Amino acid sequence: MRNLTTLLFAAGLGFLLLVLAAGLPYGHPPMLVGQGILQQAPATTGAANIVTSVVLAYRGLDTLGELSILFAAAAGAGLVLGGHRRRRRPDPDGGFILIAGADLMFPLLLVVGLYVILHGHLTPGGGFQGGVILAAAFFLPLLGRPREALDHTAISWIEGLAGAAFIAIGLWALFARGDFLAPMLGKGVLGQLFSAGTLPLLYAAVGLKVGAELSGLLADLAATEARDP
Amino acid sequence: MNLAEQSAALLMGLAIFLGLIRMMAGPTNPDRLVAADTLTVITTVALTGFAALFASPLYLDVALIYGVLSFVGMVALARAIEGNRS
Amino acid sequence: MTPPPIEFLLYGGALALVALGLAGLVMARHLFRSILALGILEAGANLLLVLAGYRAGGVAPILTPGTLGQPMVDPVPQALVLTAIVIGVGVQALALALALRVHQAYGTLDVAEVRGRMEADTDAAAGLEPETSRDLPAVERPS
Amino acid sequence: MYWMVLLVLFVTITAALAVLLAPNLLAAVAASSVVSLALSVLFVILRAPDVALTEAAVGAGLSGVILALALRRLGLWGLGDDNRPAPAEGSGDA
Repeated sequence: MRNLTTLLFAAGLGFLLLVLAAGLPYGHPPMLVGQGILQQAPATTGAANIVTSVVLAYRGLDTLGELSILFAAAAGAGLVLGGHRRRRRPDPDGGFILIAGADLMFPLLLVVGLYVILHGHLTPGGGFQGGVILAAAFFLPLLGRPREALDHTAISWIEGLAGAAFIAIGLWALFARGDFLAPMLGKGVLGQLFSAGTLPLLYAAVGLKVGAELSGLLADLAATEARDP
Repeated sequence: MNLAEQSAALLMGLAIFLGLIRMMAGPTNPDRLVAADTLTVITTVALTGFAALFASPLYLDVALIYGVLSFVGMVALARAIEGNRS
Repeated sequence: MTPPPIEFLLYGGALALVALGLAGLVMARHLFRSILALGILEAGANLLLVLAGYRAGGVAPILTPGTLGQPMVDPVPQALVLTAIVIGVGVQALALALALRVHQAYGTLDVAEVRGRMEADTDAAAGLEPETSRDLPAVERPS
Repeated sequence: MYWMVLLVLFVTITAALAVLLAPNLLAAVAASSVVSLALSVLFVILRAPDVALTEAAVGAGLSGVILALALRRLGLWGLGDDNRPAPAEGSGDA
């Protein structure tokens, strides 16, 4: 009975939303803010990827808030899982193929992650995606050899320093220009690696922070005690 | 779209259907995992095809990241299915 | 019969994802499955936001030599969704950590069972008699 | 383009149904990674390569890894043969 009511409710909600969506314009968004940003973003920030300039320049404070939310989530998960880090019986090692494959993939994943971070202002990608790839890169060898553990002190240092670097760049812009996280250091030539001023530095800080947080989270999840069914 | 692109889309659609059938019906969990892995490979190829269709190299990055990371995800799922057997 | 226009398909798909995720979130009896349903709901919302910024015939909002001067899709919803996806995985990890702790404490993840044991625990902590069942007729309840 | 969008949406909805109705949780996790895969293709069709890249990295890599680790820690990793009864806890249907 309860299931039937829920299904009816969900179907009704879907129908209602569909009726609302039928009034939305498709293919011709009333993009006033977007149009303005598209016109002046390359001249203002010097980044070829306009999404990057929205994320880091027009909405940089928002990104700082997102970083703190992610930090709170990772810290909360680590706190919840914390007391059970010691395991009585660790998982067995993976087979030869998994260990050799993980060792082969590790440098490739590292290079791909750094490429995505450093080219965040030119091609799709950036700090968040590159951080995820870095976390996956550091987790893959751990999947083959579960007995080894990541160095939690180093991870916390990297995370703290990267967060401090993000805020320091923002404060520098605040004192030099009067706006928090305003673009600095000149714009350079559109489409080259060393362009867009401080945006690549900010994305590098974001990438290191996200990567450190997520790999610490993955290591915490992997190190909690396995439970037999 | 010319004939080559249309036939490529048709073949990929067929492959996706076959993988989907195996994923829904597969009698055991390893079957479902292998079907999901097949779907990720087909998707990587499809993303490359979209890059060719839109005539823009930007979409190749998506295919690269997808191909690399789906491997990691599937290896983790395979480790989870392995259980405590050593 | 003419096929429906493409915007109907896209909006309908996104809203179907939202409705499916909501239904699964409410109906799931297992906590793990409600976390998965939350992911589907989130995916539908993200698709809806990106759809709102699509412009017919536009190119991706990245300047390359081939696309200068062409109309582009709206970059603002895309930046928003980029943020939402990353936060979503953080929320998912936190929810899974909480579910792991619940499993360590109660040994099960069945929603009804966990709720019953939690109520019994709070009753015991407050020094109340354990309530046998609310579904019994009033005569058989211990008063 | 129309038929491609139809196909990808079909895959998305089918995989979402599979997440909610799959007989055991590991199949549900595999289906949820298929949902994010189809969603990534949809973002590419909607000309949002940044979002597609994020969805690919998060949905295919990180989310799958986190869910697989949690499944492992919960002890729900039964092989789930449909002929044998699955572990009682992993078979909670939606």
